[in-house]
Amino acid sequence: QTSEEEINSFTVGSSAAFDTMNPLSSYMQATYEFFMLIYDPLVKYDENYEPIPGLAKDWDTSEDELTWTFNLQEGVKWHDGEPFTSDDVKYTYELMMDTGLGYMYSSYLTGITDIQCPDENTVVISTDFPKANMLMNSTPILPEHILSEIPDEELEIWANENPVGTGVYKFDSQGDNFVKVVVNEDYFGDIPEVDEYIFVSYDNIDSMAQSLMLGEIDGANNLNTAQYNQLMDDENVSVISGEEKGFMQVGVNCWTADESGGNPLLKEKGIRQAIELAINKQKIVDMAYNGHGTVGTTLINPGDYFHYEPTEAELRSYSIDKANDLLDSTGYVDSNGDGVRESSEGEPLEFELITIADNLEEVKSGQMIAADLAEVGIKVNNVTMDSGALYDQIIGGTYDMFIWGWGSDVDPTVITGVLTTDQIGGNNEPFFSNERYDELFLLQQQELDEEARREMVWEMQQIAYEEAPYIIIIYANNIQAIRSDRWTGFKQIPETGTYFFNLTDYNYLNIKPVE
Amino acid sequence: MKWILRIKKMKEFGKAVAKNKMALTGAVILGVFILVAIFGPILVPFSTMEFGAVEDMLQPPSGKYLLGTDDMGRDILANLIHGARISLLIGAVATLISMFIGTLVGILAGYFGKGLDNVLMRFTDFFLVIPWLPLMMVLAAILGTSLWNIIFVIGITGWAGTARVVRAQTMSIKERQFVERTVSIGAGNLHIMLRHILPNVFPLVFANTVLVAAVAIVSETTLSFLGLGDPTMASWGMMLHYAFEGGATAAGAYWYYLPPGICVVLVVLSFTLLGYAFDEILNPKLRGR
Amino acid sequence: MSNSNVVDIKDMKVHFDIKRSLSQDIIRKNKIILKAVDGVSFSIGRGEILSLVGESGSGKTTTGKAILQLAPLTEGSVDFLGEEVRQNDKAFMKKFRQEAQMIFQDPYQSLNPRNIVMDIVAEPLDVHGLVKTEAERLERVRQALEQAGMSPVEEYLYRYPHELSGGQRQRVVLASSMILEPTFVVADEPVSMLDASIRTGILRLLLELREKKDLAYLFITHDLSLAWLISDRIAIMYLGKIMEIGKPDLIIHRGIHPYTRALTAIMPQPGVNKRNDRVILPGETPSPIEELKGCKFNTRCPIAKDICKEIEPILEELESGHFVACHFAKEI
Amino acid sequence: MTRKIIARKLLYALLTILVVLVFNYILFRVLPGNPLSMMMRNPRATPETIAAVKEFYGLDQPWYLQFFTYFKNLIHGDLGISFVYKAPVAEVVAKKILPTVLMVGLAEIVAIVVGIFLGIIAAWKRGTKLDVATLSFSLVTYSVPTFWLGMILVVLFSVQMRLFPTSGMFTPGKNFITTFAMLKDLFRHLALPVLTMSLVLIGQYALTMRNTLIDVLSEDYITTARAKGFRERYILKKHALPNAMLPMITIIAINIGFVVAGAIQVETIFSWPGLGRLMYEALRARDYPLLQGVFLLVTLSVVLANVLADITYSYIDPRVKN
Amino acid sequence: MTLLEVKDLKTYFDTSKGLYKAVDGTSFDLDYGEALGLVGESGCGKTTCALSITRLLPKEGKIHGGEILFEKTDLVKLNDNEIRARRWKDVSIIFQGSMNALNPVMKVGDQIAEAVVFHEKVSRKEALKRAEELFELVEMPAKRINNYPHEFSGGMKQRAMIAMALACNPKVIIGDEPTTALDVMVQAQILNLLEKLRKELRMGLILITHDLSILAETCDKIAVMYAGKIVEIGTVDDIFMRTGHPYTQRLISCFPNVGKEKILPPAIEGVPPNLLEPIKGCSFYPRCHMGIPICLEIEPESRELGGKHFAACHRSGEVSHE
Ligand SMILES: Nc1ncnc2c1ncn2[C@@H]1O[C@H](COP(=O)(O)OP(=O)(O)OP(=O)(O)O)[C@@H](O)[C@H]1O
Ligand SMILES: Nc1ncnc2c1ncn2[C@@H]1O[C@H](COP(=O)(O)OP(=O)(O)OP(=O)(O)O)[C@@H](O)[C@H]1O
Ligand SMILES: [Mg+2]
Ligand SMILES: [Mg+2]
Repeated sequence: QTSEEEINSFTVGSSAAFDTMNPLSSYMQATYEFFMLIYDPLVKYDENYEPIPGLAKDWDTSEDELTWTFNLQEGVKWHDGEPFTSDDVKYTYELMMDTGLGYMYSSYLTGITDIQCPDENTVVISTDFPKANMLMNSTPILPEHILSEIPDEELEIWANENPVGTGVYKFDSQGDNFVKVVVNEDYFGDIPEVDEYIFVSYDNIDSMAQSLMLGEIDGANNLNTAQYNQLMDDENVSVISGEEKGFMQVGVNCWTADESGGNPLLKEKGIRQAIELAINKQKIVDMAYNGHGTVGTTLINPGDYFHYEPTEAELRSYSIDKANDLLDSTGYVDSNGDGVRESSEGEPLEFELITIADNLEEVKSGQMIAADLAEVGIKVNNVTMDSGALYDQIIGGTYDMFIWGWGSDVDPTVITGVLTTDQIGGNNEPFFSNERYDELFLLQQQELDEEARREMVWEMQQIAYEEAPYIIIIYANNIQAIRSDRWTGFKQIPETGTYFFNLTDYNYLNIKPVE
Repeated sequence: MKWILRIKKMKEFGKAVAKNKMALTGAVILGVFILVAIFGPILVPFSTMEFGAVEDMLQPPSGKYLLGTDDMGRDILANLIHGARISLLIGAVATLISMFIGTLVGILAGYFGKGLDNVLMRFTDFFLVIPWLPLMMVLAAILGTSLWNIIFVIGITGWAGTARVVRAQTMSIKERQFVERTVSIGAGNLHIMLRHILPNVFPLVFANTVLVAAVAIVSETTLSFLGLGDPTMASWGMMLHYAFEGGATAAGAYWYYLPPGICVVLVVLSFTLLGYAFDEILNPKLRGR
Repeated sequence: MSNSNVVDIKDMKVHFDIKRSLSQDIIRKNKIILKAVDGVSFSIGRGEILSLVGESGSGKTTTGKAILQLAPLTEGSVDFLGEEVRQNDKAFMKKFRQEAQMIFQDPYQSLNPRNIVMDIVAEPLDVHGLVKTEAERLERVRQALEQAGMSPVEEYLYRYPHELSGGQRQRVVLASSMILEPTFVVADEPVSMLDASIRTGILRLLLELREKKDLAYLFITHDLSLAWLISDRIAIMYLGKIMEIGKPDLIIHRGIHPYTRALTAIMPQPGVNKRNDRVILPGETPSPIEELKGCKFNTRCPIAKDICKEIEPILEELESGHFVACHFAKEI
Repeated sequence: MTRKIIARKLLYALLTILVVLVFNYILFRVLPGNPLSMMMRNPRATPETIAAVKEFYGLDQPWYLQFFTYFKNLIHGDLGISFVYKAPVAEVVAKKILPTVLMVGLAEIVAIVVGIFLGIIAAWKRGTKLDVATLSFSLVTYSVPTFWLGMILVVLFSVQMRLFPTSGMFTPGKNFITTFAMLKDLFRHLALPVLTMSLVLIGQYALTMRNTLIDVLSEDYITTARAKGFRERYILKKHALPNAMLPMITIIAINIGFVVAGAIQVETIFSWPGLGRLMYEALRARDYPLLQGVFLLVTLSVVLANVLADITYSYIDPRVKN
Repeated sequence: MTLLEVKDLKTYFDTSKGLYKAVDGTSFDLDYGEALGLVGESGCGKTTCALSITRLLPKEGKIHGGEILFEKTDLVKLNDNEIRARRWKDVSIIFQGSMNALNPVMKVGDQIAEAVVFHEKVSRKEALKRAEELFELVEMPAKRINNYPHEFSGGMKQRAMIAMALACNPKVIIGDEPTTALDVMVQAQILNLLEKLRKELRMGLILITHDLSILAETCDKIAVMYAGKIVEIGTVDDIFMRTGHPYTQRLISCFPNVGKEKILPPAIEGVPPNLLEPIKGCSFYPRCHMGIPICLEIEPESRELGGKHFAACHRSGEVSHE
C-alpha cells in the first residue's frame, strides 16, 4: 500500500454536476471532461485544435474524398486487459448511428454510410459526401465486449458503474460528488506525471473557491468574478479569465408564420437592428460579467479560424442616435408622448424579455437591456422563468425575446446549424429562415478545402448578423484557477483560452508537480 | 357609542401591549419597518436603484453610500428601503390569504363537524404534514417566479395551522351555551358563525396572524434565496440571493450580505415577539406577574 | 285537556349514537347508543312550574332541549299549545322559537363575551326581524332589562359580560329570553352556579314573571329543596326515566319511590342538626350506555327483588296527580 | 382503546398518504417545461433520439395512462427512472437517505436536548435574567433564516477561522487509511451543517418547552404536590416534566416538515449529499421521476413520523391509553 | 392545648391595581377532633385562608400580619424547608375541584405513596401498602391504586384525594369545597366519610364551602366569612338558632327549609365591597337591611354573644329576633 504523499493527485473542482457514467446517455459537459481521459477517440485535438493521433495512428482519404482509412495503434488494451480492435470502432459508431444513443456524439457521424474492418488495425469509413468534419470527431470508442452483453433496451439506463476505456487514465472510484481516475500504466502513449485526477462537483461556488484557497482542491472551473478578484491576490493560485467557445445572446422571435405567438413587430429587421444598436453591450460585459468577456457580434468566437468580423459599415456598435434614427426612419415615433414609440397603427414597441431565473448574469443583463431600450422608446418587460418553462415558450414560439446562451466547439457545423430552416421547431429558437444561409450550410459541410469552407461560413455569419435573429451580447469568459504553488506545466488553450473544459486533454497530460 | 367601546377595547389592548416588554419591542421594530416601507421609497429617490457606473460596483460603505453598493453599483441602503416594501407586502398579503383560508376552513370544519369536518381536516392534515418548503418550491416552479405567484404560493401553503386552531376554538365555542342559546331563539348558521363564532375566534386568528406573517417573510426570503423568487423585484430575499450568487462572501462584501439578512431577522423577530406576547396577553395562564 | 296545556310530551326518547366519526364507523360497525332520555311523558299547563329533579346525567337537560327541538328526538312527540311541533314547518318553528325559550345553567357561559349587553338582549329581535328602527330596538331592550331588575338601564347597556356580576349576567340572560314574551321557558338549573346570596333574587324574578305573564316553566334542578320551594309539581328523574311525579309536599314528605326517598333523606336542611339516620345509597349510577334490564334503579335499590331485574315498572297513578314507577309502590 | 386510536391514526395517515400520492402525481404533471428540455438543448440531439427517449420514459402516452402506470409501478416500489442519473429513482434516493438521516438526526438530538434544557431553565427561572437571556436567544435563533445563518457560519468558521470545511461529507477523493481518520473527516464536515440546523431548531423547542412548562406549573396538581411538602426540584422532575413532555412529542413530530425545509437549505449550502439537496437539484433539472420520488419519500416519512408520535403518545399518555 | 389557632391573619395580593386585601384580620381556632365549617360567598377569602395556613399562596400573595399557631409553633415564621416538612404531615389539604388536583400521568397509588415515602422515610413498597389501606379506608377497592386519575369518576377522585390527604396521618385536614361539582348523592357519601374519618382518627377538620346547609350536619363550629373577615363564629346551634349577624341570617334564609313554610326570602341585593379600597365602617353595611348610622362610621368589633359565639355587628343582639 502506498502512502498518500507519494501520489501526485490533482483535484479539479467544477460547479457543474455530473450525470451518468454512461457515455451513451450522458449530456453534462462536466462528465465529458473525464470521459475524455478514460476513453479515446480515433483523432484528438492538440493545443492548437489540430488533429493529432488518438486511437488512430494515421489516416488517409481517397481521391474522391468519400472514403477514409484509419490505421489504428497497435497493442492497445482496454483497461480490463481485453485487446482493442477495429471491431470496437465499428461497433461504437454503428451503435450510435443506429440507436441515436450518445446524443452528444452521434451527430459527428452524419454522412457515414459504411464502416469496414479489413483487419484488426484498420477501419475504413465511407461517406456519401465529402465529410468536412471527419477529423473533428471526438466520439469515444467504447468496448464492444462489454456493451454487447447489455440488452439493447437497457443500454440507455446502463449505469456503467465501472467504465472501461482505452484512455490514459482508468476509472478508479466514484463518490457522491466526485469521480476519481488513476493513471493507466499500460497506456500505449506517453504516461503523464499526475497519478490521479479527482473531479469534484460543487453546488456552491463559494465553497469551491474556499476549498481552492484551503488547498483541498488544485484546480477550479467556473469561478465567479468576485472570486477572480480575490484569487488574483493569492500568490499560490494562478487564476485566468479564459475565452471559451460560445456566446450569450438575445433571441428575437422572427417567426413569420401565422401561429407565431411573438410580437409581430419583431419580424421587422429594422427593429431588431435598432434594438442591437441601443444595447450597451460593453456595459453589460463590464457590469453583469465584471469585464470577463468580450462584446459579441457574430456566431463564431473571435480568435477562431472561422470567425467573421463585421466590417465597419456592417458593425452595429452601441449608438443611441443611430438607433433613434433607424426607428424614426422606419416610422416608429412616440406619437402619444408616453415615452414609448408606436407604429403607424398605434402598436407600441413593447416587448417581453424572458431570462432564466437562476442565471444571475443573464438576469442582470436583461435588466440592463430593458434600461437601455427604454432610452430609445422601446419598452421591455423583464420576465423570469426557469429554463424548462422558457424552453416551452421557445418551442411554442410564444415569446418576444429571451436571453440564453450557446456553447460551441471546434467544428463550425454545430453552431451555424442552429439557424438553419431544418432546425425550426428544434434548435432554431428565433424561427429564422434564410435560403442562402441554408444552402451555404450544406455546402460548407462538404468542402474539404479549409479556405473555401471558411468563406462560406463567413457569409453565413454575415447573413445572420445582418438579419439579427440573435443579438449576440457577449462572448463570456470562464474563470479558472490552478494552485501554481504546487503545479506547473499547464497553459491556456488556445493562448487566451482556458485550462480545462476546452475539448483537449493537453493540460491533463502535461501538468507536473512543482519540484 | 359602540365605536367608542371599540376604541376603548383597542386602547386596553394597546395598554396591555405597551406593558408587555416583548410586545413593545416587537411593535417598535415592526413599526419602524412599516414606516420605512411606506415612506422610505418617497424619501429615497428611485434613481439610486438604477444601475450605477462601473466604478461604483461593490463599493464598501462610505460617505456617499452609507451602506456601500452592490455588484450593480446600486446603493444598498436604497435597495434595503425599497426591499422593505416588497418583503412586507409579500408578508402582509400572503398572511391575509392564509388567514382567510385558515379561518374559513377552520370555522366551517369546526362548526359543521361530521363529514365536512372530516374532509376539510384530511385536507388540512395534508397541508400541515407536507413539508412546506418543497411544496412551495414545486408550486413556485409550476407557477413561475412572479411576485404575485410567490405571494399566492406562500399564502396557500401557510393556512393549515390556523385552520387547526380555529377549528378547535370553534368547536369549543360551538359548545358554549351562548351559541346554544342563539340556536334556541331561532338564529341560523350564518348568523351564529358571523355574530358569535367569528368574533370569538378573532383574537386567536389575530395572534396567529403575526406568527404566520413571520413564516411568510422567512418563506419569501428562502424561496428567493433558492432562486425561486422574482428576480425583477428587489426584495430582501432577492438581495441575499444576488449577494450570495454574486460571491459577496468571497469578496468579503459584508455590507452586501449582512444588512438584508439582519432586516429579515429583525422583522421576523418583531413578529415572533408580538406573537409570543399576544399569546401571553390572551392566554391568562402564561400572563406575567 | 290538551288545549289548556302549554306542552305535552308523549313517550319521548332521545338516544345518542355516540360514535359518529368516519373512522369509528369504519373500525367498529356496531353502534354505541346512549339513552339520555328513554321514554318520558308529561305535560305542563299554563302558568305551571314543573320541576325536573335528578342527579347529574339523568337526562334533565336533554329532556328540556328535546322539548325545544335542540336535541334530536328519537321517538315520541312534543305538542306545543295543542299543536304538534314539526321541525321542518318553517312558519311554525318561527313562532315556536319565539314562544318557547331556554335559560341555561351557567350565566358565565350563556353570554357571548364579545357582545355588549344591548346587543345580547336585542339579538332575538334581530334574528326575527321584529324591530324596524334603532329607537324601537333600544326601547324594547330597555323594557326587558328593567323588567329583569337591571336599573338604571343606561348603566348596563354598553357593558361587556365580564363587567357584570354573576347575578347580573343571569338577569341579562333572562331579559334576553323574555324580550320575545314567551309562554314557555325551560330553565335549566338557572341558579345553581350562583351564590346563595343572589340566588333568591333570580328566583323571585322568575316567579314574578310567571305571575305577570302566565308563563309556564320547566324548571330543571338537582336541588330538591329548591324544587319544593318554587314548583307546582316535581318530577324525579333517574337514568332517562321519570321515577315519580307529584305535588312538592307529597314528594318531599311522602315520597314513594325508593330513589325519591333516598334523595329526600340526604337533603341538607339548615338548622337540622346531625341526623344519624340518613340512608345513603351505595355505589354509583350506572352509565347510560349500559343495557339495563328491568327497573333502571335496581342496581342501587335497597328493596330490589328479582322482579325488578326483569320487568321495567311503568309510571302508574297512585292517587290523583301522583305517579310512581315502582313494582312495590303500593306496599311502601 | 389504544388499539382503536392507533387504528384511527393509521386510517387518517393512509388517507393523507393517498392525497399525497394523487397530489404528487398531479403536481408533477403540471410543471411547465418539457422534462427533456435539458437534454434537448444539446444541439446534436436528433428528433428521432428525442422521440425515442420520450417513448422510453413513457412521456409519449396520454396523462391518464401515465397515471395508471405511475400507480401500478408505485405499488411495485418502482419509482421510475431518473432523467438526470439514468438510474432507477429508488436507487438514487436510497444512497442519499443515510447522509440526511445522519445530519438531521444529529441536529435533532442536539436541538431537542439543548432546547428542552433551555426551555426548562427559562420556565423555572421565569422572570429572571436567565429567563430573559434564554428567551432572547431562542427568539432570535427562531427568527433567523436557515440559509443565512448557514452562510454566516461559513464566513465565520470556514473563511475567517478556517476551522471547518465548507462542503461535502468527506474530503473528496481522499483515501482514508484508518476508520478513525474517516470519522474525523466526517465529523469535521458535519460540524457546520449540524450546528446550523440545530441552532434553528433549538429556539423553537426551547420556546415551546418554556410555554408548556409554564402552563403545567400553573396546574392544580402542581399545587397539590407543593402541598404535599415536596421540594421544587422534585416537583419539576416528577410532576411537571412528565406532563410537559407529552405536548413536546407532538411538537417534535409536527416539526418534521419544518426540519425537512431546513435540511433542504442546509444541504444546499453545505453541499451535503442528502435528500434535501437531491430534491433541490432534481427540481432545477426538472427530473420529474426523481423529484417525485424524493417528494414522496419525504412526505411519507413526515406522515409516518406523525403517526409514530401519535402512537407513542397514546402509549405514554395514560389518558389516551385507556 | 388548641391544635390550631389563627390570629388576626392578614393576607394580601399584590395586583397590578394595588393591594388586594383578600383576608384581612381573620381569627379562629380549632381543637383536636373538631370540625370547623368556613362559609361565605364566592371571593370572600376562604381559599386564601386555607392557602395561608399551608403557606401555599401564589407568589403575588403574602401574609402581611397575624399568627398561625400550630401546636404553639407559628407557621408564618417558619422558613421554606421547615414549612415543607410540616405540609401533609401536619396539615393536608383537599383542593377545590379534585378533577385537576391529581397528576394525570401518574398512578394514583404512586401519588399517595410518594408523600408517604417523602415524609415517613419508608420504602416505596411499604408506602404502596399504606396507599392500599387508605383506599380501603375511603371505601374503595385496594387494587385500584394502580389506576390513573382519569379512570375514576368524580366521586372516586374525591375519595382518592381524601385517601391522599390522610396518607401521613395529618393532625388537620382542610377540605376546600371538596364536594362542589359532585352529585348530591356522592356529596353526601363524601361528607359522611369525612365525618367518620375525623371521628375515628381524631383529626381537626376545616371544611370550606359556600353552602351553609351542608355544614349543619358535618361540623361542630361554623365561621361565616364576609369580605375577608369572619363576621360570625359559633357552634352550629349558635349560628342557626341564635344568629348574631344579619349576613348570617340572610344567608340562612337563602336555603329553603322543607320543614317550614314555603316562603321565598328577600334576596341580598348588591355586591361585596371592592377589597382594593379601604372600607370605612362595616363592610356589609351597603347590603344590610338593619344598618344604622354608626355602621357607616365605625367598624364593628367581634363581640362575644355567650359561650364561644362571636359576631361582628353593632346590632348583633337584635338579629335573631328580626
Ligand atoms: N349531544 C350529546 N351527545 C351524546 N351524549 C349526550 C349528548 N347530550 C347529552 N348526552 C348524554 O346524555 C346523558 C344525559 O345528559 P343530560 O345533560 O341531559 O343530563 P342532566 O341530567 O342534565 O345532567 P346535569 O345535571 O349534569 O346537567 C348524559 O350521560 C350525557 O353524557
Ligand atoms: N393570585 C391572586 N391574585 C390576585 N387576587 C387573588 C388571587 N387569588 C385570589 N384572589 C382574590 O382574592 C379573593 C379571595 O379569593 P379566594 O379564592 O380566597 O375566595 P373563596 O372564598 O375561596 O371563593 P370561592 O368560593 O369562589 O372559591 C378573591 O376576590 C380573588 O379574586
Ligand atoms: Mg344538565
Ligand atoms: Mg375558594
